[in-house]
Amino acid sequence: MKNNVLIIGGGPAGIEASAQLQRLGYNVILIEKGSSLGGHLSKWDRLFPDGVHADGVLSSMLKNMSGVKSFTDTQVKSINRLDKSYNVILSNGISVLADAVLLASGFTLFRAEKKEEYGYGIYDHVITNADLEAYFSIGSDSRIDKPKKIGFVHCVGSRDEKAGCRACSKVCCATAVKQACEMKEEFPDAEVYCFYMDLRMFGRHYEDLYLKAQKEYGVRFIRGRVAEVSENADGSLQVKAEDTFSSKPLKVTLDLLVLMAGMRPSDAGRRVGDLLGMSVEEDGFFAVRDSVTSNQRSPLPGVFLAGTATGPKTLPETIADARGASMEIDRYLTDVFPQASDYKKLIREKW
Amino acid sequence: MTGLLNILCLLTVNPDSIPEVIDRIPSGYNHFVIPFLVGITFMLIWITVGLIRLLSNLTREDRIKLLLSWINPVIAWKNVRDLFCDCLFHVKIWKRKPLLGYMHSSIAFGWFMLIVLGHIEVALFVPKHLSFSEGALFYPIFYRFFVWMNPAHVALRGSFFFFLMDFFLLYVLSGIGLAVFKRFRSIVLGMRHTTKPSLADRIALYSLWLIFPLRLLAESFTADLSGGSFLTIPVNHLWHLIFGEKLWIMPVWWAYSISLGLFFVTMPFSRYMHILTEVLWILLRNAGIKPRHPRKGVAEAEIYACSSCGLCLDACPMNVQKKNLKYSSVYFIRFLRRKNEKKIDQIADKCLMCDKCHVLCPVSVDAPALRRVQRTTVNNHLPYDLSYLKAPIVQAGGSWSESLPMDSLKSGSNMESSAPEAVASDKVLYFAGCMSHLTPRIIKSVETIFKKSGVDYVFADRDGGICCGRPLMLAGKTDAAAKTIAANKEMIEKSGCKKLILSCPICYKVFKEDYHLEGIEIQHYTQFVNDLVNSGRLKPAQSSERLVYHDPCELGRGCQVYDEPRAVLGQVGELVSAAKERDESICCGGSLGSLTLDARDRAKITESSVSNLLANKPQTIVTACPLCLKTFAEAAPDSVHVKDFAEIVCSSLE
Amino acid sequence: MIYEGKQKVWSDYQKDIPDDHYFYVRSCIRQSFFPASEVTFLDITRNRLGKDIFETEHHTTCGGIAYHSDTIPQETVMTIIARQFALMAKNGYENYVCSCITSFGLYCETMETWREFPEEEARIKDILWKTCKLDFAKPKYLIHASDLVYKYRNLIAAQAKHKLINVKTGKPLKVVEHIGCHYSKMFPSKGVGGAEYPYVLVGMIEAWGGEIVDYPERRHCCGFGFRQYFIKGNRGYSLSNTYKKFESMEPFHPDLIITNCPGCPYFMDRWQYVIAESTGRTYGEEGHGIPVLTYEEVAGLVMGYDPWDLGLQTHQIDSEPLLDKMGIEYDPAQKYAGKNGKDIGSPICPTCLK
Amino acid sequence: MVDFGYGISPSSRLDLDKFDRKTFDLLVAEEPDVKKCIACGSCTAVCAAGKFVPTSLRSAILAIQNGLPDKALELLKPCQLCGKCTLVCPREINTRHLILSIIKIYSAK
Repeated sequence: MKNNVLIIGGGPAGIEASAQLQRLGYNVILIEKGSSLGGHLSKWDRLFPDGVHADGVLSSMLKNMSGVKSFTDTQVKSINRLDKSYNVILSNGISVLADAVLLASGFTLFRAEKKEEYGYGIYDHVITNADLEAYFSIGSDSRIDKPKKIGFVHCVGSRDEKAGCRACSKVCCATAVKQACEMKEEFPDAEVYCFYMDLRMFGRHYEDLYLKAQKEYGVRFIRGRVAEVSENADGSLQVKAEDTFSSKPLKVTLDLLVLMAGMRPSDAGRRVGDLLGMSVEEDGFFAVRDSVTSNQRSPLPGVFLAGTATGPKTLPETIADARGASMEIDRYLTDVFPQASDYKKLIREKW
Repeated sequence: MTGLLNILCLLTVNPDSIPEVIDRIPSGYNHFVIPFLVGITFMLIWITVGLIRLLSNLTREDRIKLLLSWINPVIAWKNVRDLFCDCLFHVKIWKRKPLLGYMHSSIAFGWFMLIVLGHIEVALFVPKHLSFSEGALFYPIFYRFFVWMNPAHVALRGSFFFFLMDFFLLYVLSGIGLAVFKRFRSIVLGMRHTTKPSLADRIALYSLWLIFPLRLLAESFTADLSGGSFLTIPVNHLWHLIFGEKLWIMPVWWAYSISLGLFFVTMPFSRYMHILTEVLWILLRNAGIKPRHPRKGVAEAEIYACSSCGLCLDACPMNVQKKNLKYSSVYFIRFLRRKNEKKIDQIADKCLMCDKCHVLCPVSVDAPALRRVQRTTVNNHLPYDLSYLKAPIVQAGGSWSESLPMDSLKSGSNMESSAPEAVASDKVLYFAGCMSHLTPRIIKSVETIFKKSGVDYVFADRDGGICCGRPLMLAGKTDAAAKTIAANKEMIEKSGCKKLILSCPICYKVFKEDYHLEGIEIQHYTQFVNDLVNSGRLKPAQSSERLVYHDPCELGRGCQVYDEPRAVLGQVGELVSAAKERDESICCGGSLGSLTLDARDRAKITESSVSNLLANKPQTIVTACPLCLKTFAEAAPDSVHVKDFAEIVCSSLE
Repeated sequence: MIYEGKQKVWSDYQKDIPDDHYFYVRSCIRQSFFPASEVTFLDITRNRLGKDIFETEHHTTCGGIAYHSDTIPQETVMTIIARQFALMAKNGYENYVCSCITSFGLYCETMETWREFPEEEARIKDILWKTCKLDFAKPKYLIHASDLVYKYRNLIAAQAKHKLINVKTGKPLKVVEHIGCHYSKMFPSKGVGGAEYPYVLVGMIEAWGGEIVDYPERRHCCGFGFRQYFIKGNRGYSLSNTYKKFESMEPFHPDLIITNCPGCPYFMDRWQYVIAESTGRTYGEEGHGIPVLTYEEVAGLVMGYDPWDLGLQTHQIDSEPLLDKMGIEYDPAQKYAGKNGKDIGSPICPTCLK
Repeated sequence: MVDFGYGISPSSRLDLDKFDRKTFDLLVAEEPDVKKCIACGSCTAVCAAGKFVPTSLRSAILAIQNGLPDKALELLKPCQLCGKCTLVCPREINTRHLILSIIKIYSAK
């Protein structure tokens, strides 16, 4: 018989892992609390560093997982460990006997309104990176009204102990620079400012993106965290930061402020984690067996982790992580359920 | 002239027999000369006006300089030599590209001879027409038309001239032939790129091409009347075969005259102005007069002396990329002529100032100098504030004298005296310069050499000094440069050293040319090391390492230092030659000369410079300039080492 | 400005304020700056709202000014405060209401210190006994007087004779609120509405018909800053702070500024005069200043107290334009008439500020 | 006007609204490299003039972007154009021409 693998979370990690595991010959069940698969990727317009369209990426990923049993609008009701496997009851009434569980619960974006001084949800022209992506795909947003001066605030809810997150969210810098360029394309004669603490352009081609932003789009990078935002009589924003290079406080009037909300652990994930009794680290993301050699294994037998459930990751990293998790699961199941191994061998030869 | 005549008289069989030449048209005039007359008169007026304007633009001392140069035998002789070598024989082109040289000299010298001989003939046979009233202006040109030759009485003298005239006509025609051919396949004559001629150039060019074939036509048509030789007579017979007894002489002579006229009218607006301006430029150049304005005065002579032959196109290191052709000197000068300020600025700022176009120019037009003057007009007045250089300099004696012994102690030399005036005169002063501080291996090696050869030295700018001023000059900020020069000068004089050693050619050039350090010998370290080796104070061990030496622009073309470094390197390793060397060497691309050339273009130049050096598979590229060193070090393939002169000498001492 | 957004923040920062039985301590400087404010407050709570509010002549300064001017150590301050609390307990109260923001901040600071370092609390307890023979006690509720007025804003509105509405135009008055820095900037959770969008004064303004104005420098300190003012050499700094605020609020043309701190109204009122006289800049309508009132004074006006009984004549900026807008009758002749019509003297008329 | 013995002290705050885009675009047209600076400070570190006076291309570029062109000029006037900064600039900025262009454009007005 085929082994059942339950994948919790229908984002890129879950999708990729389900595709891989299905190829390996497992009976994969994918559940997603939302009404559609794709997670944050489905809400994004284009991806850094070279601006490929997110929907294209997602649809090709979905194509790879065709045939996988996936349930949307579904959550885990209860989950308890039997001798080798987990008995999971889903909110849609179905119960699954899972030989392995992959937790790909992803992240939630930091709630920008928590940084009160930025006035998200209070000032008319303050939006988040996600709002801007939505604007790019839908093409309209009442808060974006032919801005002449646009500001991007990096590290909103990242590297900020006041906001309860000491860690770097890894993707915001590149996203901000990407979005800055896109805004310049949309509004060529707008001034665009990026307020950063450190520009972490670590990945391949990221530095090129940075150079392009400066050279071709004339984006102005200011090293200093925005500390105070207020609204002028005309509804424009007065933004205060320090230009740490000239160690002087600065003030600038902006028509649009984009907050680069960081990655926080997903609440839904935490809920399932609690059901399983899984431990989280100080940063709120799930603990792994070993941060170097087995990043995809949870301390619990048969429970695996993939993607941003174990901390901020870029999309390629997430996909690679999901593949890694698939291999781990395969190894685990081969060891734990030897009798099924020849069947799987057959499937593999066939494929 | 008369002397020449006497000699020619000796050639005659019988001086007082019936004249062999009879004035066929006694009036010595025919309407067909009008086009020529118009052309020549216009041209003569034009150049006279131009000449007056040009001379009036010279400063008084420059004019005096010019006059003095003519009575100075050395310069006078140089003038004569240059006029023949550069204007008529184009020796410089001959040396590099014989075929091209032949082409230019055949037209220049050939035509010159035709004119001279024409006049001699008139002087011999119909002297009265040498007077202006008798058409001196045109008669000698159309001599063959106006005379009738008595076939029965052709003496040796006559046929001698017939022969010469035909000979030189053929000579010119051969050149024209080449010129026409060059238009289509310039590479055969050794030119990769040629200039794009302007409209005036084209008209002048085509009329020039026509002049001599038409002359052949005209003279051959009249050859049975006015005589001819091995070229014209046979052609004349040919015409008779074709057209029978009666030949229509007039149309061809008209055509000949028109082509001449047309040429002279367009000449002032075309590149062919150089034929006459060269002479003036050579006189000014040899008088040592430097341009003070990018267009006026000397510059004007220089601009019009440019034949836009396009030799600078291939010379320019920028032209490894076709897109940069437009920045070449020939176009710079063309835009100077057209007063296109925007373009002038653009081109002036691009140049690397490697000086190659200047050195290779057939008439040594110093375009880089003009570019610098142009930059000066734009940048010199820009605000600057080097007042801070005063401050340290006022008690420079103090501050430097403090630093000097300290430095020299640091330098490990066995020097005990401290005050600068007490510095023994046998001490040498080492000035590393800004760039050397970014290539510590140079400084380290130079110091090692000093120590190993027991040279007692003082390190002037161990912890950074003042810039030599050359970079400011290259940017056209001459006033600012004067400030840094003054500051350094004071420092050097206060040091009390009698010998100054420099490890940067950029510094070397400016120290040599603009510092005027009385009683202080200035040497580039390549020269100094060469002396050390010759005097046996330094004994390098020969290795089998294959070395190629790169001539830094400022050191080679800039200061003519070619042999010293090679002499030393010859004893250090096996010196192989580059594809192009010395005058022809290719700038490394890192030059401070260019203001606007961007990193990508520079990289391309470096690439070509490196491949030029690697022609004979050396193991190591050796250069003697921190800038070249840094540029090559970053660009050369890993298979070859890039070392500094001092560095390689050092390694030979272990 | 998205109002709902602000409401969300306000709802996050609520504090429970007891209904009755308060122990009241006065402010050192308010009594001399705005003598009528505290009286009015007591009158309103006692007689108009019928609450039990007790004050004792034995209470002293909290020591805040000395403390913030670095002239006395923290333990002294803590002991003084312990004594105040002890007095409260001795008189059978547990709801501590103070009139001064400096004090309020200091009380919060002290309570927090005791919470973080129990050994400190023990030490102070001991010192208190040794020095004053009083039993140590801590208030159940620590409230600022403005919290109380905020709590009763609607009751006050119910008894209102006037509203913060321009009777000529019928439009609500544009009101700027300014809370003392020490009200909630040190401990956002201790103030109504927190530090970013404090609601304590906004609540009153809304309840009484005014319209709140959010101007860019609203968070900025009034400039008092103790040391900065006390030393003449630093006064320019204090002045510049106020200047910055007024430059920033001027485009919004506010009719009135409400404050809940001793220093703020004083400096925002007097510095307007100094700015006008030294630079010629004024911020109100035709050369007038912008009236700066304490929340008690505003409450008093709303409830129909006589402006001169509220001590508005002690303000540098004349309040007549505001009174006219609100449609409050007043007798100009009585402005500088004190008790029994005795002339209290009037200030020399400034050259620039009307 | 009354003299109180103290007055309003000028603000030390940078006001980016004072940034002059028009002139900056002229500069960009002259030398686009000005946009490439990543404020690493190499130029300042090697500067030959820096030994004698405070001068910094990095700060000058910053000053211009912060709407203080005069400060930029003051920072660049001591330049000797020696070109060391060009050699060390990691973004391959044509520093000498940039310096000349800044002075040319901002001293003109």
